[in-house]
Amino acid sequence: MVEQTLHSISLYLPEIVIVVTLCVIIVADLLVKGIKQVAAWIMLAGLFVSGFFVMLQTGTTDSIFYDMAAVDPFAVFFKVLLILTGIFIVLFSMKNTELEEYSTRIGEYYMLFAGMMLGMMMMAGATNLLLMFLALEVTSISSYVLAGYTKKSTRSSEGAMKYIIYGAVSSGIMLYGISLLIGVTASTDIYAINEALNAGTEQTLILNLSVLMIIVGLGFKIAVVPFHFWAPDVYEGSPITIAALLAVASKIAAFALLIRFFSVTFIDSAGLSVTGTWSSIEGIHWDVLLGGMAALAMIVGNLTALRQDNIKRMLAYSSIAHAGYILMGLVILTSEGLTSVMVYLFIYLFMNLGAFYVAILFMNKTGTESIEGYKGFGHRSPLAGVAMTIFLVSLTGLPPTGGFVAKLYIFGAAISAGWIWLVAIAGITTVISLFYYIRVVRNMYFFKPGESDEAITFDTTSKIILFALLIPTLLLGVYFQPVLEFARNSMLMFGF
Amino acid sequence: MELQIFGIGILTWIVFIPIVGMITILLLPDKNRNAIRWIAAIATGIQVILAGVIFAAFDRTKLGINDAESFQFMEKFSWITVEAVPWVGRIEINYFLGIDGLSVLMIILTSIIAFIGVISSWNIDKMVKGYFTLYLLLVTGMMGVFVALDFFLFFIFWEVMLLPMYFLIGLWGGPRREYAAIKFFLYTFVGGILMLLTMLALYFSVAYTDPATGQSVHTFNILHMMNPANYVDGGLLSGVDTTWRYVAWMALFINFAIKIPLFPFHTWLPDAHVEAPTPISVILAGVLLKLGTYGLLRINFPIFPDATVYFIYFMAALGMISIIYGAFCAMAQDDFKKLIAYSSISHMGIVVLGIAALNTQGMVGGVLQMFNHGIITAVLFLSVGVLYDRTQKRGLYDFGGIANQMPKYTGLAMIGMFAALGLPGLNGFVSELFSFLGAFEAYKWITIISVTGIIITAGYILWTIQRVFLGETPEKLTNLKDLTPREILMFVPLIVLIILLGIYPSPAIELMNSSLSHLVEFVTGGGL
Amino acid sequence: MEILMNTTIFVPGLSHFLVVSALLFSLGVMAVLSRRNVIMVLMGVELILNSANINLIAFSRFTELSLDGQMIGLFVIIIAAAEAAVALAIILNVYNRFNTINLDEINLLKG
Amino acid sequence: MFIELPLIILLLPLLAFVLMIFFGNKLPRQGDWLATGMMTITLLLSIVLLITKVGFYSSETITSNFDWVVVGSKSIGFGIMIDNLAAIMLVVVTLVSTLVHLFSMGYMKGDVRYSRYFAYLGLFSFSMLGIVLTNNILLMYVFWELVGISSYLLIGHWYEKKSASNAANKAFIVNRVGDFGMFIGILILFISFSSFTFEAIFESINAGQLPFGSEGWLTAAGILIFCGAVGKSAQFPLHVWLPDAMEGPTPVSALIHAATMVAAGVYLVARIFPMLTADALLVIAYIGAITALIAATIAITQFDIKKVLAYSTISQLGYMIMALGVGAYTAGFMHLVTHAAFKAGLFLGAGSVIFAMHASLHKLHDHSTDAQDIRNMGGLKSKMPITYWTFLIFTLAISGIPLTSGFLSKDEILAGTLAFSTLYGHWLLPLIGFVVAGLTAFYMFRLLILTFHGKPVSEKIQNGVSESPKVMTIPLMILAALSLFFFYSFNPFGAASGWFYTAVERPLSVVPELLQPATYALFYEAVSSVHSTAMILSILIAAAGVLMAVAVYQWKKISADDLAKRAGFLYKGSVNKWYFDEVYNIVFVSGSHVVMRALRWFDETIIDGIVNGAATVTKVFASVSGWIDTNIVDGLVNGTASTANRAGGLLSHIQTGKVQTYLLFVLFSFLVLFVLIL
Amino acid sequence: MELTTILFYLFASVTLGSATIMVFSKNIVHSAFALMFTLMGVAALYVLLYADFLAATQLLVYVGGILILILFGVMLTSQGYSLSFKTITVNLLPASLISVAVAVLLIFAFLSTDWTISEVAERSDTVYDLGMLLMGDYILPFIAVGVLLLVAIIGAILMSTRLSAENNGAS
Repeated sequence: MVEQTLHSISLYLPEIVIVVTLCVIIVADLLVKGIKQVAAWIMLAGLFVSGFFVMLQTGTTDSIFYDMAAVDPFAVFFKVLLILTGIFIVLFSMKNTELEEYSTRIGEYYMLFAGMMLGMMMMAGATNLLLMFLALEVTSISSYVLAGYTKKSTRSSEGAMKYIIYGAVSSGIMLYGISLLIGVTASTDIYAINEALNAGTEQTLILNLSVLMIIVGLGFKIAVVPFHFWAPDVYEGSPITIAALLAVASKIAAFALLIRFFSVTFIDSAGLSVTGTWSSIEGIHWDVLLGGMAALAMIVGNLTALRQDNIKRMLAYSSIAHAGYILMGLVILTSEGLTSVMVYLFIYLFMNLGAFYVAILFMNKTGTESIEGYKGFGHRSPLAGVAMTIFLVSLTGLPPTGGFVAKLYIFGAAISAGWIWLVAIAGITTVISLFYYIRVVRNMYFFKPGESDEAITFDTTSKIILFALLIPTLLLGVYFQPVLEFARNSMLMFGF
Repeated sequence: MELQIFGIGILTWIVFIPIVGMITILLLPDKNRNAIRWIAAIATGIQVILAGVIFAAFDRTKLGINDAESFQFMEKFSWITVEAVPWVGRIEINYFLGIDGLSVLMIILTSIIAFIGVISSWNIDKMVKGYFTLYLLLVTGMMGVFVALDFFLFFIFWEVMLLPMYFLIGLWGGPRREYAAIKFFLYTFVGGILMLLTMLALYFSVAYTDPATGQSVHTFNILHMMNPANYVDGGLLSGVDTTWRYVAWMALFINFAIKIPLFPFHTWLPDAHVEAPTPISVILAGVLLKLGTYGLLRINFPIFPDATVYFIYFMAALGMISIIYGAFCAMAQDDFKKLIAYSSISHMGIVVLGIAALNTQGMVGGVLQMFNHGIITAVLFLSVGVLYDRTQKRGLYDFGGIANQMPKYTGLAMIGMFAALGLPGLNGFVSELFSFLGAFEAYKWITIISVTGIIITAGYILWTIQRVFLGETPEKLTNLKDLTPREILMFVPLIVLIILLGIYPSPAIELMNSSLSHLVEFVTGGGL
Repeated sequence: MEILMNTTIFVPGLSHFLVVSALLFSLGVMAVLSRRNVIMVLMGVELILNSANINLIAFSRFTELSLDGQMIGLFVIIIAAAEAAVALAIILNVYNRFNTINLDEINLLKG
Repeated sequence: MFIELPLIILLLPLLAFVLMIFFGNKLPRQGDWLATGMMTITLLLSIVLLITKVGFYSSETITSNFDWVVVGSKSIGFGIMIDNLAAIMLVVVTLVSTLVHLFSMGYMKGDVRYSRYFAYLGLFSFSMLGIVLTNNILLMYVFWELVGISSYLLIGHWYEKKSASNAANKAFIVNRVGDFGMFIGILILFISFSSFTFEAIFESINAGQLPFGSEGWLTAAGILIFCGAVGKSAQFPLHVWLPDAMEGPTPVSALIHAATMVAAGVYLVARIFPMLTADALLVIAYIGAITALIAATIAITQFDIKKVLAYSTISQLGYMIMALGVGAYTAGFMHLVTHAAFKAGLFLGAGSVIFAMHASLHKLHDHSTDAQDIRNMGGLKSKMPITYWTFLIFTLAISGIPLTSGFLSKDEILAGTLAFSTLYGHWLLPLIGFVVAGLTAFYMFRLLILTFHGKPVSEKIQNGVSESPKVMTIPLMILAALSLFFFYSFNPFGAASGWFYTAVERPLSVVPELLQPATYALFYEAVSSVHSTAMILSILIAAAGVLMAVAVYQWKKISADDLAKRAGFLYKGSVNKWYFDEVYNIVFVSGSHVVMRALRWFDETIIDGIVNGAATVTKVFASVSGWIDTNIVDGLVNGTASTANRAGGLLSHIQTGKVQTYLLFVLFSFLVLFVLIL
Repeated sequence: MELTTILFYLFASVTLGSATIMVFSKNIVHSAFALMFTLMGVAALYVLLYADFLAATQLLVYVGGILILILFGVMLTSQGYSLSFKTITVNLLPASLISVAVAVLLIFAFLSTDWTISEVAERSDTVYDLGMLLMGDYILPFIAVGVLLLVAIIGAILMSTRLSAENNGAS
């Protein structure tokens, strides 16, 4: 028993590093007063170390802590994405005027950030319903507070409150669903549940009910229609760095959980075929359900985004729409689909963070969050303008940017699985999305800056960060083989 | 035959030279305007030279179209290869370039127009650096489409053109530039999505067996898509004359029809043309529209011969409507640029009619018309540009008596106009002749109705000439300067081509004759 | 009465507990949806969590789930506590900004 | 020799054109000597060619061909064909052209675009020579269009005048209508026979191949190609451009009317004659007859000296076409040649008069009097003797008075029509022929008398008038000489015995026998039998016409006004050219305006409107309520995607900002989804 | 008739009854006290389900902790004394419709489900077993929940304390 625990600990080092980082930040926050941004640097170091341990786990496939969690390439893939996002967000946060006001409390910011990272990384690996729920709650509770971090701002406070109410209810419903699932199958481990279901449970009514309730909780996390309502309000209210974190990391983690949960639990083990198509357990229509929600998300997300003027809000709706695109890859029930989800998320990380980062930069310099306020920015700051254009173009899905490859793979997988109607909706909504993305570009370039408007310049660090996001976004558009292979190999854990 | 410079194939050079120029420009300071212009001119100039080399070295007898062996200057490198895993075969995307008789003329056209475009951009003063950066990116996109043989690559080049065009119209255009730019963007983007979806459907329906490993490999290779044997059983687009194949054909057709632009997908064109700055109008009409018909010939026809034959009457009818409709609309315009824009619709209708004939004459006529129309509209837009530069006006009623004031200009512009009117001895006639010849063999009445278009064309062209060049010179126009040497330089190569190809089109026709004959056989033979 | 009580249908089994939980759940939902006061909403959430817990513990009593159910119940209680603490802190903060905790009056963010 | 020489003949005018365009302004005297000189060389070479050809190789047809392009497996060749027809035509064209060049040196002196004018003359000659020399209907079409464009340039030479550029446009567009038919005809021929050369086409037809396997299509092809001739030769119903073409300089009119443009149509019919079926020929004959009659009736009442001549040209062209239609091939062609000489002369003579009138009016500073109106002339005989006498000769020739060339050819035509009617009926054709002969004599003498005889209308003007310079009168004298009979036949009353008739023989028809017109032998027999009748009739009628004119205008025995009144609507119709222009204006010009405006509206409103969705509606609404941003892309977003946007608006209404409402939606959708998946 | 049956119905009605009072009471203080009874009823139900340790935890954590927290919240956020204790309802009709629908749906689902019952023997002491599980199978969640609490404490402190620079508002 102890050996098992010790062995598990050796495979859980990335998470443990994060916990240690959390503790170090607490200590440092108490003791070290002179050094600016000490918490940030510790956090950064922690993330790097954690990332290092994640890399060490490449190729490992093991089940740890008495089947509570899995260490497998799939988890590693998502942990890599999460840590990357984490690093970027820390970098974003270090120079953010919004957070400067709270510099005395910045330690807490990173403590909560570490907590959230821990929760998300646990989500990526959890194979037990309890741990899944717990990880979700760790993530959520941290993010509730982070969303309200700029507590002097009414909007931030309101956002946090809405977030926690909405989140608490959603997770309550989800918990209820989980309890039903556990009751029907009498086990908490998802593999065991799958076995039990395959053994012939006829309780489709109660199972569908529990699936639906779980979807309410997970749908809340990935912000997919009709469970998305919180997202725009919370994104708008939150500090922009946290909005970015919620739009990217939180979504990535939730997708990891969602994919693992559904594609392990509700898969008909007899329906698995070598060609990589599967089928869900008879009578439980989670795939259709999620398909419908994906379609709704694409439509609602893109349409509503048309009307937004706040950049954060616009990006919130855009991320709702993107959740729809990503979900497509899961519902078509093929391994190809899952690979494409992973590719999508990988690329989504860079382009969405990029868009947020430019927004952060502009906000730092001019204080505007309004898209109408972006007029002339392209002329005032050519580099950031071009970068923003590329990120938005990538979000639209035009080559030769990463976003195109992402869409290509998702669309391709859906077409090959025969989900033409879903792809058709995706295609149409992509066109719609052009409008609101290009509107930002238009505002940046098609207006002359005013007489008094000076050029916006950035320091070298900002430029480096910008390039660190820009280059992958562009590069992935023309050479995506490594990502594809990475994603594919990470899929192998499913054994298809 | 392999033509290489420094170990890199000539096609790669011709496609990416503008990118080299673009990067150089990006590294220069903003203020160095002349250096920027010269770099752009040199980059496109090198392209012209390379196009000349290609023209000289091109083997006129090779067939191309569906036969990988007979493509020329081929370059094929594995670009993205993901090894097979149990659930899915190898993914293969190739960097696959090559030209045949269908594309070679388009390459020459693109290089010439791009070069002339740079010359005519010389007097653009607003954001010079940005302008030429985008311009060169656009040129790469256009050139790339014409040489790509991998659908993925084709698509990338295709879409790469979108954004530069959007900015070029939107930032350097006329008063309603934003509207025009977004309209252009939207239309082509819709088409692009349709093409993307079709491309993916094709990708998953086509797999060839790798001779080395015996694996079944899905591929974006356009040539593999033309072989019915490569379609997997149960693929969405497998089989012949299936509904999905028709749908796919239609999707692609709409995409290309938007670019051509064919009635009723044309309304972006007048706006885009009117608002775009002169060099961009030149590029737009000169090259971009040809991408549509080129796409039809390169992709729709050989990949879906069954659907092509099924829809061919429809296509011919649309061609006819475009000819007549475009011509009438052109007649009704009082904006010089809009008039030319509509005339483009009319003339591109002739291309569509020609290729819809599905016989060699029609096909040759159509492709030659693509080339000729490119040259002719370039001249026309340059003509408008010259006047616009001097007067800031484009309305036909704003002019008159220019002939007295600017004789050189009038002479050159009138040659372009007469070529547009289809005057024998100038190149427009030859291609129209062959297009109609081919079309008449296939569709008597459609062709007869279409030919009435040339009467209308004569009407609006002569009317325009009368409005603009003839008559008394009004007071306000009496101090117009005739062409500068730079302007003459941009006209002369085009005018020379207009006359040369009008008198002796053989050099151009020779290039494509065998390829197009083969294409016709291939399509009418149901892809066998 | 006695006879009635001895009828098996009235002997508390799994279903009886589940029905109780279902009712509790919907009462929680009712509170969440209809009460303006955010603290009331929070109480509703507690009801929902409790109902889920009843389920879990009932399953642990009546099915093979055994102690696992209780274990999860234990964790849920802890999570509920943590959530409540954070929620109340946030609510206090909101109260400081808005001087109200009526949910329908707090809607700066919308559209 | 038969390859190089024609090529040189063909290319010299082109060379002149190119040189004049690029260097004309820089040469001394603006290069008129260069253009004229080169044209003269061309003329000399043509004469050499004619003599050699007709003299030594009379029966041969010399062709040479080279591949122009290869399309698919079909090769399309271009080439030169010299037969007697071409050789004679070469001389006619070059001769008239040379004389016009010469005349222009005087007439156009001091013009703003003097050198440009000569350049265009060169281009015009080149194009016409191309038509003459080609062996190939496609190449003929090419030159055909070039003729069109050069005539466009020349008619619009004084383009500052709106009427001139209008006339140029009209000429070109009306011709295009004819060419449209010709183009379709060419398409039919090529599709059927895979060749453009006359020889190959005729051979194929002779071998029994028919277009699309139908005889009707062969007739159709013939008539369609004839459409080209209808346009160029100003036949009914496309004759309307020609009178307007008088807006060009008068020498140009001479060139167009005599040798180049209008002759091309007749030449074309002569060229394709072998493939014309009897039906096609009948159509052609009637078209010619109608044209001749209409034009002649209009000419009677016109007062503009050039207009009268213009209508007379149309009328004479109708004659030629009618001749070809009835099968009087040689006569028709001969009339073309003889007409070329005297009509060129008439125009140049008119030019001389106008030139003199202009000079006189200029001296008087009179800018309101029309220098071309014959009512302002009269009595110029004494002032301009050379002009008068030559003009008289031309008038006699066109009226068909014996001893002139016109008599020879016209007589044969009338005989031909008469013969045709004896063979097939169709009495209308000879009837029209004779009536027109009489009318021609009448209106030509009317013109002569009003211009040169009688009392001058204004002494002042008459005093200012003087004879034109030599460079103008010499061409007149040459042409006058050429209008006499002995150049064509030594028998003043029978052309058939002359060299011309032996040189130019009617070619054998290649169409299937059932469709053929009467064979040459049969036709010739008929002609011989009616020849004397025709001759006597024609002389009588011409004399009657002349007498009538003299009676009315010289002796004033009959009042012209009375006649006009008595003719009533006929007079009115004639003066107004039978309202052709008006009707065409309403039907075609206004018609196409309506169509184009409608289409433009359709394009901008419907098609674009569909795309822009309710954009228009939204915009109207916006301007009313004034709250929508007028910004364009916003307009577009509100417009193109208006539906999308409205949906977005609805959706963002759902986003109320109240978290409980959100939860309500969540639970509601939870229930809905549950119901859906059950 | 067994005692457990009677006790079940007793506790169930206490739980649901006080829950109903909690939901519909106009006075938030009443609601809070009703919630206390509900939670106690639930604890009693736990006992009936052989979960004595959990029942104890329920009483300790919920009644002793959460409820007190809520009461604090109520006190801190009410301006006047009795006035704002009145809380009004929103969305009453849709909310009640949905709640009823949910209840019907759940009950229908529960009753129509054929549960596989495997009755476990009455447990005298679950504490030891739970303790073993916590240190064994559930060690990871155990640690994780510790972090969760840490984070929650940090968050709660952060949210509820005054910023040094902050002058307005009360805490």
